Amino acid sequence: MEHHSILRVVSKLLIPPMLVYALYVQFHGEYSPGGGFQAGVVFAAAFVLYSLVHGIDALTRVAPPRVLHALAGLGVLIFAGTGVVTMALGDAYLGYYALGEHPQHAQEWGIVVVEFGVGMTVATVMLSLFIAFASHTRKLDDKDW
Amino acid sequence: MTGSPETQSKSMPGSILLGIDTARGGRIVTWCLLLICAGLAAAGFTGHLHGYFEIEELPAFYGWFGFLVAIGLGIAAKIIGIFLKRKEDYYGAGSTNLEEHPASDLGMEASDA
Amino acid sequence: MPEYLTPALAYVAAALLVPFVPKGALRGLYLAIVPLAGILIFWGLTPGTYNAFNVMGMQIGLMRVDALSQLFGLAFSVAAILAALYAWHLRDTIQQIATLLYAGSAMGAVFAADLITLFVFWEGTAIASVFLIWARRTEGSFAAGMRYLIVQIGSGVILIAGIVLLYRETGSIAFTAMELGSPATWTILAAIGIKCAFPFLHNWMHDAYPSATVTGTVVLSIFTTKLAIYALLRGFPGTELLIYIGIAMALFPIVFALLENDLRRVLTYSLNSQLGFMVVGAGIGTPLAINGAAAHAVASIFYQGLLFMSVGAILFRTGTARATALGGLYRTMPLTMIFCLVGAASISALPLTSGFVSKSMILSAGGYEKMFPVWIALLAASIGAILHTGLRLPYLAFFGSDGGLRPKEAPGGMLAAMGLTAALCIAIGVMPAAFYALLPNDVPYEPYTFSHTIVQLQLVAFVALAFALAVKRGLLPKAERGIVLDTDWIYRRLLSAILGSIGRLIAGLWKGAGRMIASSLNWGAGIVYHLHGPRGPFARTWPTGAMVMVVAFLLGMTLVVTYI
Amino acid sequence: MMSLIEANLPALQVVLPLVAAPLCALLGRGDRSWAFACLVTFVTFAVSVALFAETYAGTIISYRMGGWEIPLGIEYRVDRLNAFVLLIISGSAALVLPYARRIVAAEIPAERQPLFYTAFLLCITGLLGITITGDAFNIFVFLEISSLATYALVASGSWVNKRALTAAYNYLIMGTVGATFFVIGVGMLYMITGTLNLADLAVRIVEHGDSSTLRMGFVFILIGIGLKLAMFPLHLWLPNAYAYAPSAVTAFLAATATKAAVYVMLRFMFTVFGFDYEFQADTLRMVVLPLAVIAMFAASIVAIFQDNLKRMLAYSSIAQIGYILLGLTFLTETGLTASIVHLFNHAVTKAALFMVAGCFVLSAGTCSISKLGGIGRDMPWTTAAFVVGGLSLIGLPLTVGFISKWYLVLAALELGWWPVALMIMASSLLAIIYVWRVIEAAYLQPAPEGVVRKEAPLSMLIPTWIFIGLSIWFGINAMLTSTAAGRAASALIDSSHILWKE
Repeated sequence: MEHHSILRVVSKLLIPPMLVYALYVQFHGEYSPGGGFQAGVVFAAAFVLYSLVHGIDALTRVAPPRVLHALAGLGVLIFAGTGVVTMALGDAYLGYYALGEHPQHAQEWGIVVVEFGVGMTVATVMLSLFIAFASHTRKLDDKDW
Repeated sequence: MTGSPETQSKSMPGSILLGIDTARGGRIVTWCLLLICAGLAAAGFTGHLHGYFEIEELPAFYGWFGFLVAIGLGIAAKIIGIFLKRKEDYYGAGSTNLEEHPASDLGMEASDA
Repeated sequence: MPEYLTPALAYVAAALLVPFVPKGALRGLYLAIVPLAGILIFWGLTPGTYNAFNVMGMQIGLMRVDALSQLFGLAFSVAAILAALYAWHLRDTIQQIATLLYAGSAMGAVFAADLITLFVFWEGTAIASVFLIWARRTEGSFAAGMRYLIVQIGSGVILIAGIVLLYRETGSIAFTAMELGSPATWTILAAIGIKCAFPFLHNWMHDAYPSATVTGTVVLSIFTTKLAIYALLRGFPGTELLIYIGIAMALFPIVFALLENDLRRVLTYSLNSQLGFMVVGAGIGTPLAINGAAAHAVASIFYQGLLFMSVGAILFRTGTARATALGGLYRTMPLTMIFCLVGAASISALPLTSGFVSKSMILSAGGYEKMFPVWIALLAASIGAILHTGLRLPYLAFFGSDGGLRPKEAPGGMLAAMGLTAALCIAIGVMPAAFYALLPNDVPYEPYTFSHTIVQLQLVAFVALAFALAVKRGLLPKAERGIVLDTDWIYRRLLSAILGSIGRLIAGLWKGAGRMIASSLNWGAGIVYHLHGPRGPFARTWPTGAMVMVVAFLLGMTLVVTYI
Repeated sequence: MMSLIEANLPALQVVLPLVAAPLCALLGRGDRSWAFACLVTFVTFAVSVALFAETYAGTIISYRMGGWEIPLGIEYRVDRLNAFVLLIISGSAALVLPYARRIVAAEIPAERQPLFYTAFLLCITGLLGITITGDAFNIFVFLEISSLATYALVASGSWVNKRALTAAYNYLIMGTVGATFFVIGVGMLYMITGTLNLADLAVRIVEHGDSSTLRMGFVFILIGIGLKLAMFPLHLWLPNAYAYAPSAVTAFLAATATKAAVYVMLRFMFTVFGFDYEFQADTLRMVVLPLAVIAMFAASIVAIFQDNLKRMLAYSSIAQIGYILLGLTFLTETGLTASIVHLFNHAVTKAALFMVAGCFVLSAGTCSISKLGGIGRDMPWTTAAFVVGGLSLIGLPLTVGFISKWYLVLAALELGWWPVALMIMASSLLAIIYVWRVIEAAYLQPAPEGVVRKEAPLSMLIPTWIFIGLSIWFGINAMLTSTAAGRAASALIDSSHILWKE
């Protein structure tokens, strides 16, 4: 890996902005184009880039598949759980008005939480898929480059 | 059969009738029947027999009609039998005509006598 | 009486419990008590329909109680008790369950107020009874049972087809008297005709009954055919056609009964002939004739059962029912002989026996209506019955040429059953008034007039004389090992020969491509197999692309259809 | 609390298994996730029962997701018809899951079992969602949820037989084509009407009148759903998917998957399209009717020649779907009643039969008919269950199969289509043959040498016999099912605008 310094440097430069951009897309979802789906994909793309440069083993060290699976489940739970919470608070399923006094704030809160769950699931599922496919290929040695 | 039928069969439960299946027994039965028939035919004339049809008015109609039809049926069956009788294995193996009754369903025991 | 409790259900429930009753005396007692419980359910009920409810817009009635159904119900129940006694020695749970289910189905059918219920129990009798044949557990009995089952189920299928047609026609499924004329009623009559062993539809009986177990044959002889008679009396009283069918039915089996060597087969033919009398009675349809048919059915349940029991006892002890192997059994089985003779006397309609008081009603009914041909034919059939069952059967079994067999007397249970049945035959003959009181129609009838008694005695005595002479002169067919062809030839030989040759044809075609003899059947079968067989296009696993092509094609076709 | 639950029953119906699915994956151990999944399906079933009871009298429950106004937001709408279907789906799930533990333990590696149960719950979620939602696009979403879960479930059969993978792949392609066609059709309807709410669609389609877009949409939805419900000849994915899926999955899918698709078909045909235009009825009668009749015969004959019991039953399912579609094409109340009652009847019968096949697989290690010789003696209860189920498949009286056929024949005769009635009866004869082949092998053929086969465990026998019991109980006392089906049918007919309706 030592002799791919250009790739390493470029990826180190790229990955943090990607993550930040993903978070931007994620948390602006409720009033501008964006949201959990897009953010999740961008977020996962950062990890994919990391894996492309440093190899699949490095990625699974950072994001072990077990953790990814758990997070994917957790994301769904956050999404579906929000609906359950609103039901418990006396509104319909995903009826956000129950979440706060002010209707607008309540809506915002609801969307943010739900989008967060969606983003989490999308990102982790993307990564899981990537790992599932990528780990089937033969390991590349440095000399093969 | 072994031994003298008379001595062997004395102890059998049905020995009262012993000998009925000999030729002599058969003759006795036939003669008895003839007597009974004659008696019944005669009894038929002691009173008026009410019937539904004129034919019944004929003397001893039931007697001779029965006799003739019985003989006729026997002969008819004999003739038809020529055409209809077949060997037991006609329908091939695996037919109940051919097989013996399974022993598990039976309680075959010989008489003690 | 609790709702939903019918004799049929009692039998079925009892049958389910049979495995839990310890084998032996306790189970024997249990099997004999069940029919008694059945009687308690329906006896004493005022006439009417019970347990009626509405299902899918149709009026179902599980319990129709009137004189006719009570009479048959009672006769079936008593016969079931006697059969249970007869089978006291039996340790075969399957047969015991089958017997209860069979009897229960027959009871259910007798009390059915609607055709759907009738159908259900109709099929029930078929399915339950076949196990009595299969219980013999031989290859032959399996095949015979299969043929029996096909015919019986077929009868049920025809029945339900008739019911559906009738429902379409009249909107009712009530089981009442019907008029022949529509396809529906013809179909229903055909279904009953099969069970009733109408000529040309009869052969299942002679094929199957003698193939059952010792006790199975006795049980079989009680229910199925009498149930069909009941259905005729209920559904088609006074249908003229039945008179002609009945006459043919009473006459033609005589020849077979005289020819047969297997005594159980002799009895099935004699049963068939007796059924003919009842069918004639149903066909005449006057109150007296209906009474006569019902009475004769009940009487015949017992005397025919008694005869089957005695032959069964012989089979049980000697291992064969072939006349050629038997003879001279009076020595060691005198009680069986006496009971058999009581049965023989009954079927010969000797005064003081049940046959006399029942058969004469049908003859009288024919006489009152001045139907001379009917009357003379039935008289001839009576003579045949005296000849083949009244005389020839006991002669071959117990007298005649000594077969050298010295079996032990029948076991206690069989003797008890035969004794009671014989007593019943005589009791009915001695006390006709009490018996007549049970009959459906209230018609005064006196069997013991001077003329009746004397002419019947004459008849029997002269036939006996004729028999004695015929035996001596060889005027009767000799009993010899072999079989007698009957209509089962059509499906056992002709049909299988045809199918066999078709099979050979197919095989030939399959092998020699050069042979161009193509039967259309083979062609069709080949196509079907080609298309649907494991490698055919219908069953193959298709490539994904081809699947999608099918979808696209169907989409296109549907679009075309839509825009037309 | 109770009132909260009661008010949110429609949402809970779907949300319960949905929330449970990821939890199931997080539990991590086979036994634990099985127990949890069982519990969830029981509660889901209870919810279905409550919904069924609430709608039985005729009330229609309308639930607004997220509180949005009806044509805009997603509506969950429960009436007699889908309450009945919900009951079938959740009931089957609640019976199949207890059955599943032993057979899944035998067929799936331990570490994969939590994921298996997760997929199972997701599949249930999808099927329930399809049935309960009143929104056309939402149907598509749930269709995809259930389908994706099903592909995974079918593929998990690959631990036993690698062919499960190709079967799942084929299913995936075909399922996707079907879903795509469906969504294209929905898109076309949206083009005309601008709404996705089913009830709203029904009204607006009438307002906008006949157009070629409408016809296109109709055909795409018909074919799309036809793929999903395995309408002949779009059934090609089904035999292998059913044959190679894990046994518990097959039992569940056979009872529910095609049934939910049939429900969508009924809903679209009657409620949405409503036969306002002649082309709709004509298409149904010229395309679906002949295909249904062919299915009844062709699939049955194929079943006769099959050696693999599961494949045989799968083909029999295709034939049975033929009956259901046939009832639909009659466009009468009796015909619809026959279809709907057969949804239930076939579900219980086929679930039981596939469960029997699963028992055979567990004990004998095979469900190839030629290798099941003499199994009737080794596994008497299991085989007896097959016999009774088989009788129901044939349509013998006192079984549910008879009730369906009775209504179907009645419906055909009502229209005077007696040839169709005859064909229904004739195809039942074919069922006798393929059922008999199994019975013959099980009872009349000798057992293979040296094979030890134990009776299936109680945990599998009891659910199987419950299904068998249901198929007998509702065969004798058909009041509940036929009344429910009849009411659903009359509601459907009322919601449609059939041209010639008097």
